[in-house]
Amino acid sequence: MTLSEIVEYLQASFPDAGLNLDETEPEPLILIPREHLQEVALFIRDDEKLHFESLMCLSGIEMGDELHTVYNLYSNKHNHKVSLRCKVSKEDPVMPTVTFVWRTAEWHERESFDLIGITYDGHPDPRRILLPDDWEGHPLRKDYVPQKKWHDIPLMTKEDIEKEAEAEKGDAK
Amino acid sequence: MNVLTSFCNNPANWFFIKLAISLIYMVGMITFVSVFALFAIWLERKISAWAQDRLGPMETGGFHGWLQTVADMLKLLLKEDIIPDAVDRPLFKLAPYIVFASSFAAFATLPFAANLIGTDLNIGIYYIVAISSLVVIAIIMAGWASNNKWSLFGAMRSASQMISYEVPVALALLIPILMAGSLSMQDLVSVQAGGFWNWTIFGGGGFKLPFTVVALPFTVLAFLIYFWASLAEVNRCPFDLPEGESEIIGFHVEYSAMRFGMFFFAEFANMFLVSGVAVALFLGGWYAPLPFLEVSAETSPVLHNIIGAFWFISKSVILVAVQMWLRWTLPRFRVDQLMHVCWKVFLPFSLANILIVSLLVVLFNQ
Amino acid sequence: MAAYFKDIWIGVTTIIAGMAVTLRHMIFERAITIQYPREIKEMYPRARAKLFNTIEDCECCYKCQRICPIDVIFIKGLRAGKDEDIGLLPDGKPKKMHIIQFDIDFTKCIYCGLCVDVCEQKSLHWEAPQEASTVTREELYIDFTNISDEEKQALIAKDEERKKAKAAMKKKPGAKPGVKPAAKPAVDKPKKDEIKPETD
Amino acid sequence: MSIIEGRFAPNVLVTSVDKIFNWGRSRSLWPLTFGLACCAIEMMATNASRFDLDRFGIFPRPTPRQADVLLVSGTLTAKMAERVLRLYEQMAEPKYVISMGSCSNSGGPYWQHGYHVVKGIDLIMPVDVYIPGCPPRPEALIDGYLKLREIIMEKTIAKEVSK
Repeated sequence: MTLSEIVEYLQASFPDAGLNLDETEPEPLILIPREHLQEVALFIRDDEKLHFESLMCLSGIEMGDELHTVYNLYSNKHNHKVSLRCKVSKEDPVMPTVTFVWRTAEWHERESFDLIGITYDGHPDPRRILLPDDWEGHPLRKDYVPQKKWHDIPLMTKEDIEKEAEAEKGDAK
Repeated sequence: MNVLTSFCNNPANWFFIKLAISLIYMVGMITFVSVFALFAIWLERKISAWAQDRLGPMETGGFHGWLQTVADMLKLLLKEDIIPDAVDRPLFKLAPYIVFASSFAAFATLPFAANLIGTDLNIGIYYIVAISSLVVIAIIMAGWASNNKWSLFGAMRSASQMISYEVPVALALLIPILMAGSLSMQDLVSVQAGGFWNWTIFGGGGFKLPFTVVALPFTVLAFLIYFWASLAEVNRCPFDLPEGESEIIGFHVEYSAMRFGMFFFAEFANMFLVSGVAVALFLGGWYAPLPFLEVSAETSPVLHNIIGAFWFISKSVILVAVQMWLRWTLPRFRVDQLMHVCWKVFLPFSLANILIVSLLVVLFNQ
Repeated sequence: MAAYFKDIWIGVTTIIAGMAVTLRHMIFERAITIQYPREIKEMYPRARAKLFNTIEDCECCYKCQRICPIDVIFIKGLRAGKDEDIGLLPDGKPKKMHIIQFDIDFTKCIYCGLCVDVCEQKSLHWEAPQEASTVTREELYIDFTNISDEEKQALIAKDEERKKAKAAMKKKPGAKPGVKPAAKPAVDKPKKDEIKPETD
Repeated sequence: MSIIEGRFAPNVLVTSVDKIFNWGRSRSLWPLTFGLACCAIEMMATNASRFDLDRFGIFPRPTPRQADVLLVSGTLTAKMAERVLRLYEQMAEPKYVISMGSCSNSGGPYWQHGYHVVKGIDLIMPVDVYIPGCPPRPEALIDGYLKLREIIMEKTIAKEVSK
């Protein structure tokens, strides 16, 4: 199936979900409201015509005030691809999990949570995956302020540390 | 001079004389073992290098880095001796000494030459097999006292391996014992006098020609089983699971400095020991391969002993070199494969071997 | 049972084959080791070993600084006067800049070679050998300029003077540009007072 | 520290003993096998046949207790820094640290924006030798070891003289 056929088929299957094709991106993708993400995901995997059994990649993206999650899907059976995108606002960065649909999403969602800060509702093991558990902030956010120290291990350059020490001296004087 | 003679002639003083002689022998043996270990470590590094198209130690000392192990030992002596807080201190400290002592104690009945033997016990070979098993206790001690799960695992693997391989070792050693009819080391050696065709490995061992031809495959098999199983007993590759340096940590992870050096030394002393036993029981001991290459005791007793020791040590060093050659050829066995080889291959073969050889001994022994 | 004996047979034969291989390597094959400090292997011409800048050829075009992906090249150049003759570049053009700073921080450099590719005068180039281990980190911060601190300060002072003159000229468009000989003695006097905050 | 260190005032005997000790220590530098990133590949290449560190008596040990040199080869992230520090503390004196490659020298390509990288291992532990390169060639690593040998040869077991 081509992409337009897939979109038409999905829109026919979920008339009220408000699925539409976003062709402004370099890779055309289907926008899905987060309320319908889980049912669409289940359908898209189990349906005989679509059969997207492989989640190739799951990426979290920060776009201005919004946080996106992109699901790149592939069907080994029909040899076709599709990308889904789900948007949430930064104030409420909660997204439904698709772990029970594609098992491989578990670690990807953890990574997305770790680095971008999207919380996946219903995730079986919602911890950080790359960074230590007590790390502050989500480093791939644009407003991220790097930590100066973590467990007494300095994370600044030598020059910055010296500058800071001098500044402190100056303050003390 | 007269005082010395009269002192020696008095039977009451014989105890002290024996004590003095054995002390001298002991010191000499310790020196020999240490020097041999230094040499063997160097040889091991060289053989490993040659097998991998490298050069090995080259820079320390002049010719081919011959001072390398001396530098290593000097450094190990000078290193900080770390004893972690959580260890069982007495056991932790004792273990390396027991390892070294038990492998060293077995040297007491190793016949270097006709008269160069600590004591010719009438159960000499039994003593060696028994005392070298003490290493297992020390290794478990080291693993347990370290209070480290990896070293405990290493010690457990090691203990199971060593205890299992005691069985084929002992069974393989029974073949020369059967043929010589004695447990004394010197008896076991002396039946192999007069050229390499009389060695136990070639079916000699006190027997004459028809027996030699018939028994040849079985004695060779016994030697191979002993050699392989003894590799496992001294934790050499391909059975060096207890060490398993980087992948499966061995029992001496927590040991630093000279305590670790003791384990190192003991390993090489053990290598010489098993090779020495193999030489004494299978390869003619201190007899030369050809009769004219040795000096008879009548012409010069001192020279007789020196030439004998030369043959014994050179044969043993060749066997040690073969062990190293094997080590740098083969990969390590997995634990289950190790046990499979021991219980399902070596054990039935050595049992069958004993049966056949004892039948042959009964048939050919008038 | 047949499989059992076959396994043993395979074991024995493969051990012998393996030992033959190691024996061959031990005895017949020569060691391939290069005994490094004694014999040194020649580096390939394109080897990315060690950056070096022949400062005489440097144009001070800042291209390397701009292309450096991790910003470890620090350059500072001052424009020379129009009538000043400070030598020629390799391509025959006259030099236009005094270079008072050309530092590369080799603790950070990732030896990607982009700076060498963009250098038009081929002044920044690779040099063998790579060995440059040091005891302190500061030793790896390498200054390629060949002039002393005093000369640098003199150049900076001169530049300041010229800028001032230029600014003055802009204010008073009628004034003559030929202030230069008169300005020179004036440079030396305020040198120390003026320049120190600049170098800090 | 071993027993004899820091007990005697510097004199002729001590300096000659120094020579022997330093000779032993510098000829037998056992590094801890500890690869962190791409530099580890080069470290392995140096240990292999072509460059053969065994010529200098250098062969890797798997446990910090038996190692003399901590060869930090690669990017040291904050999460790993704790472990490296612990390994460093577990090593027996005398111990030396070689920092191999740009990443461990100063954070390398991550020195500006690497939120998770320690910008130079000298911020968390004393370093004896820095080897520049990304990664350094095996020759450069051997050169680093030789530099370390020179440093060790200048050390002394004598007491520090108070100035």
